[in-house]
Amino acid sequence: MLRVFRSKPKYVTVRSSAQQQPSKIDDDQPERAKKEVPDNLWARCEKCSTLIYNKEMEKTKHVCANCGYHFRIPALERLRFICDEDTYKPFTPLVATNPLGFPGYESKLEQTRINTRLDDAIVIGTTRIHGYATVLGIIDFSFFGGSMGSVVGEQLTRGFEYGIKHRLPVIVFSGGGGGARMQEGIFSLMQMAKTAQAVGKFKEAGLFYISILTHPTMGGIYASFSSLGDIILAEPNALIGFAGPRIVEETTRQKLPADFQTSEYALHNGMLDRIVTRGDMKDVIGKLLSYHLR
Amino acid sequence: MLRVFRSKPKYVTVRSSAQQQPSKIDDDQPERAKKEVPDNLWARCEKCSTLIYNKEMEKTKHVCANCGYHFRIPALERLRFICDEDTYKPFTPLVATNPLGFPGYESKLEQTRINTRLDDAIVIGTTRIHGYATVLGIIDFSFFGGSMGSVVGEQLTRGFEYGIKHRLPVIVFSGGGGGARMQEGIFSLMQMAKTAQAVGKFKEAGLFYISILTHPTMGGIYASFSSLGDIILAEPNALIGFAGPRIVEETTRQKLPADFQTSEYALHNGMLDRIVTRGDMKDVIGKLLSYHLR
Amino acid sequence: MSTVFEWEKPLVELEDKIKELRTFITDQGIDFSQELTELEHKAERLRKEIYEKLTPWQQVMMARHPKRPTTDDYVKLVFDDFIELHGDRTYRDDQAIIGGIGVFEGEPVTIIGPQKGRDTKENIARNFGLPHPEGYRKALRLMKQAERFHRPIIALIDVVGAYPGIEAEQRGQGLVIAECIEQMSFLKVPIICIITGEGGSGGALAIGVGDRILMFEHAWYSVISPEMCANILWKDSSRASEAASLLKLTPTYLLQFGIIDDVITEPLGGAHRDHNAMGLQLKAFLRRYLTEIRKIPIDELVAQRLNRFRQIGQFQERALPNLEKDGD
Amino acid sequence: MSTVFEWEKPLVELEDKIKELRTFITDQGIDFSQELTELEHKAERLRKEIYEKLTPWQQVMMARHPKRPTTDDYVKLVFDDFIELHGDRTYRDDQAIIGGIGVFEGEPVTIIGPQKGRDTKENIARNFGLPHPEGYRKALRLMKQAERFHRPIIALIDVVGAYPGIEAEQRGQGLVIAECIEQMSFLKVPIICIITGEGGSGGALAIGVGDRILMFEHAWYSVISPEMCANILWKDSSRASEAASLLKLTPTYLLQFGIIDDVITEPLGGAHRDHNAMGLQLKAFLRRYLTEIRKIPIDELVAQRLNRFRQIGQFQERALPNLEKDGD
Ligand SMILES: [Zn+2]
Ligand SMILES: [Zn+2]
Repeated sequence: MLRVFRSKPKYVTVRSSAQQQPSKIDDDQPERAKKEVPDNLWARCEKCSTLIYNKEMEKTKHVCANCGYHFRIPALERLRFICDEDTYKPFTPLVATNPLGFPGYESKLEQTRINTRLDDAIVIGTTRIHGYATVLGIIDFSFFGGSMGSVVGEQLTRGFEYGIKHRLPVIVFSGGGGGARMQEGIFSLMQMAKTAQAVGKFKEAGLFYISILTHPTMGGIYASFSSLGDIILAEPNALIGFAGPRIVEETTRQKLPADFQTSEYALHNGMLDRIVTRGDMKDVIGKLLSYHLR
Repeated sequence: MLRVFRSKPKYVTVRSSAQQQPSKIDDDQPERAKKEVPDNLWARCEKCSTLIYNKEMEKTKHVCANCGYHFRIPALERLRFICDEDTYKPFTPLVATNPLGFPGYESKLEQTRINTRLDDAIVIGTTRIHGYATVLGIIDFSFFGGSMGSVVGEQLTRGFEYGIKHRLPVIVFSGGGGGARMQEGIFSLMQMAKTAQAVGKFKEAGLFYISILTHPTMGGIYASFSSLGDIILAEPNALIGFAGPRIVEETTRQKLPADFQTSEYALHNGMLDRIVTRGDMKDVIGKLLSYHLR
Repeated sequence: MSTVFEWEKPLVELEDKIKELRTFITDQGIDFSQELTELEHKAERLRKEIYEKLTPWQQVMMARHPKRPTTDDYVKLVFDDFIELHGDRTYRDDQAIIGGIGVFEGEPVTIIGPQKGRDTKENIARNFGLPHPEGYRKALRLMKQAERFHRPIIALIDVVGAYPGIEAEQRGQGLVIAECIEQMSFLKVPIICIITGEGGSGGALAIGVGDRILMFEHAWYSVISPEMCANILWKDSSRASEAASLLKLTPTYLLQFGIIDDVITEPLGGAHRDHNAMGLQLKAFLRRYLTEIRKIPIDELVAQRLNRFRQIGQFQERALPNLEKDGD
Repeated sequence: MSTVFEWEKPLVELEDKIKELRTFITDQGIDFSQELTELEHKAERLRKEIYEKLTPWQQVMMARHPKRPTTDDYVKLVFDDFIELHGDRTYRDDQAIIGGIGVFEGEPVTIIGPQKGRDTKENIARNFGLPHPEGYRKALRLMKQAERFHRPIIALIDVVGAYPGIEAEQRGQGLVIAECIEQMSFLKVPIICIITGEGGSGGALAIGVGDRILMFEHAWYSVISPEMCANILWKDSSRASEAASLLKLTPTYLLQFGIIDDVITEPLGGAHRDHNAMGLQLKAFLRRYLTEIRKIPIDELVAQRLNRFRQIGQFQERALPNLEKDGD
């Protein structure tokens, strides 16, 4: 078994806010990850403010037992919830360069790699889910806000290509705040085209792609591969959209609807197939795979 | 030259109403045609109430010179405006039967055929427009409100099939009040499928179809072949929709917007490619044919 | 709306009497078994008398019976598993149409169908089962998904019509119906359409183009609802009963006209009297026709589907062209 | 917004002086021709000095010059004929994107592009050239129409970004951009994309997938606008100028990165100084690249298009897997 499955869960945010809204994500904001407090004994629910003992959180898959709030979880943690035991095999790891010579990017990358123990904002490989072999990619918000630079774009593209080659389905969990990796500039933007095209080729091959949106799925992540699933699922109460809520508010000078850009809003507006709780997710995926892999 | 081009124009309605709206069409109302008054010297504009000398109307193609209101015109009249001279050749004429044994349908058909000098609600054949050979069909409102029974459905289907066989474009002017020929019941409904499928096969063959909506294009006419044009044009201020405005008003108990179901409304709502005046219509069609027939 | 129709009353009274008698027998221990048998025979005769000679308007009423199973009832009764999928990916999730993937005897199928509510609250959420354009767009999206994955499509149709509302018109009700009809016609998967209740106009046809078109015994299918037809003919919706007769909207006629392929018989007295029996019956018909059309190569099946509609229509060639004859 | 930028002022003053001198010569008949020649040489030098060494932020300003030609200007300048086609057939005709069929040197092409207004009234109608989802849906519809009839597509791109509004989000701005990008990638017709002014983020890329991607000399193309970048980096939009430099959003860099294929030079001082000359220049580039890609068999062209984007990205393989190494 890979060590990742034994690593301690890290809690993403411990906040005292009792807001009903999902926490606002700054556009293209990679700083958020710093707020993680890995070793707290207690977490406070962002929605209902209930204090939850961290040991309890493991059992509930980091869902508030009181109100159903889904805490953001690291990609490696999600692997445990989704993969059949001992079946996950990661792809060749890739790391970012600094194509624009963006000041401070390299050192920040280095620091983030150390802090998160991730290579970049994606964890991707092959696995089995309820026995079905599949490619599985998971965006991790703690790495530059889950933004898509060259590494995320390349890894996803390789994921779809691997799927084509081995006739496997692809499942991707998205969760990127601003979508774009600003520091990689135009290279980041082009990953939208690259991944969308990878999905297109994958579909041409007649294969099955489930896209799952988790809090938050915004910007260039939402406006490319993650909107192109044959089936699009979302966790409850995730923030899903293109423009960040702050930008929308500033641009329109309008009060945003209470449920603006939530999963529930996206479902109502016809953009999602279903909202699935974290507890049900593996079984729903298994069911969908069983329908599509005969 | 076919005699039709020498037949006197018949004016569709002479009314004193000064309403800004196009005249409301009763749902599936085939009686309207009776109101035609063929031999008036003067017509009164339905929109601006201007009195127009009928001789003048011929020059303006039955468009009010004062406000641009487009009078409803018989199909045979429209042929003159659209076809290159001496080029129109009608298809084999078909006449309706009474498949449901609907009381009074046969005698009413007989009477309508005499009154309108038409076989059914469609005039269809081959012609040239600015030199381009094409299939041309025109729905005539004066025949059972321009509704689609078996004859209209069959003739349109033959039109598209002729287009496939001879690699010709198809142009259809729609103008049916309720869409369905109630007296033919389920047979009328099925013509929607039949014509939509004819369009589908025609498109599969890579050919070009212009649908032109004239006042009124409603119900089953709008919800089948006439919504399926590669290009959809409309005359100004035509009534275009699925449910009749009276039904919508009764069902919703809401006041209808002032421009409800007009061409302008359909254009604004993204349902039309362009609004084209009767005066420009032939040239626009010619231009579109030139782009698509190389 | 009462759940007992006027014409059913003698039967219902008799049935009540039988129930009473049974209670009496149980309570008092007196032997009335002969009387009971007699009454039951009488009820049986009456039932046949009433339900086998329904007028077209009574048919329409049966199709609208408030206890009649709705689409999601059939989904539960007939399929082993079902996952509902939502949304048109454009504007809205229209709850007046449901759709998703189900398992029919071990094989995945795509199921779509208008969904009426069972109470006021649900009826409001589902707009009384009257779809907006986005409902049809959802159905079309799911049907194309089915095609992509070679799943047969089952359309369960029970709809008075597409919703005649301002927003529905604004968002292209007519256009979307046309697109549904056209695109459904060419889908390279087997399609079975079943009119389970009401089959009203373009709103039904939009999801009604299939390889086999079946109809429940007490369903109706028509170019226009009887009420609207009466409204047009006599400016009087209350004469719907007469209009229903004129429209020939019952399965018997439609079978005769070649519009439908088969009639799915209902439990005596209507589907609402025995949901489970109705489910089993539907299952049997689905099995039979799905097995049948699955055997046909898909290109041939689509060609047959198109040819079927191509043939519908009654007309005659006119001997002499009017134009030459009558021109002045 | 003034039509003279700060850094242009010395030049504009000099040009004004020359104009004055000319008037003086004409009016007074005195010979100042030597002085005039000298001033004109000076102006020439100054012009080169200014416009050939624009900072990235000045580039952005140039791209936003209020007198800069807009999409419909190029349509008029470059194409012999044009018929605008409207609507997404779903929800709205978005006037922030125009599209239609034009004739380029005798051949029909489909043209699409965001359209800014030239005055406040037009800007309101066109939402300042910021498209809603229906604008992208219209563009996609017209591009698919082009494919059906084997017409090349010319995308003229000048857009700060997709509109960040409530309704735009509601109607799936992100989803529609993704669909545009994906579907444009596979269209079996030649596509030329030209960034004529601003190329902002996904709103530009949505119609920016082509076989040749060209860029005007004073245009910019970036993953994020400099203002928004500055806002994120320093919480200070006014430092956009610094952000513009960091983003490397000018054609020179983008050519170097292999993102674009060529730079279309502008009249000295910018396209707004001579619309006609700019039109001729655009026409020449279009002719050249359209001729070039028309020769390539369409399947190969699409394969090349996909391969082009497949190659974009810079990364390294990491030698040792982190997980095994660092696990606790
Ligand atoms: Zn909670
Ligand atoms: Zn007038």
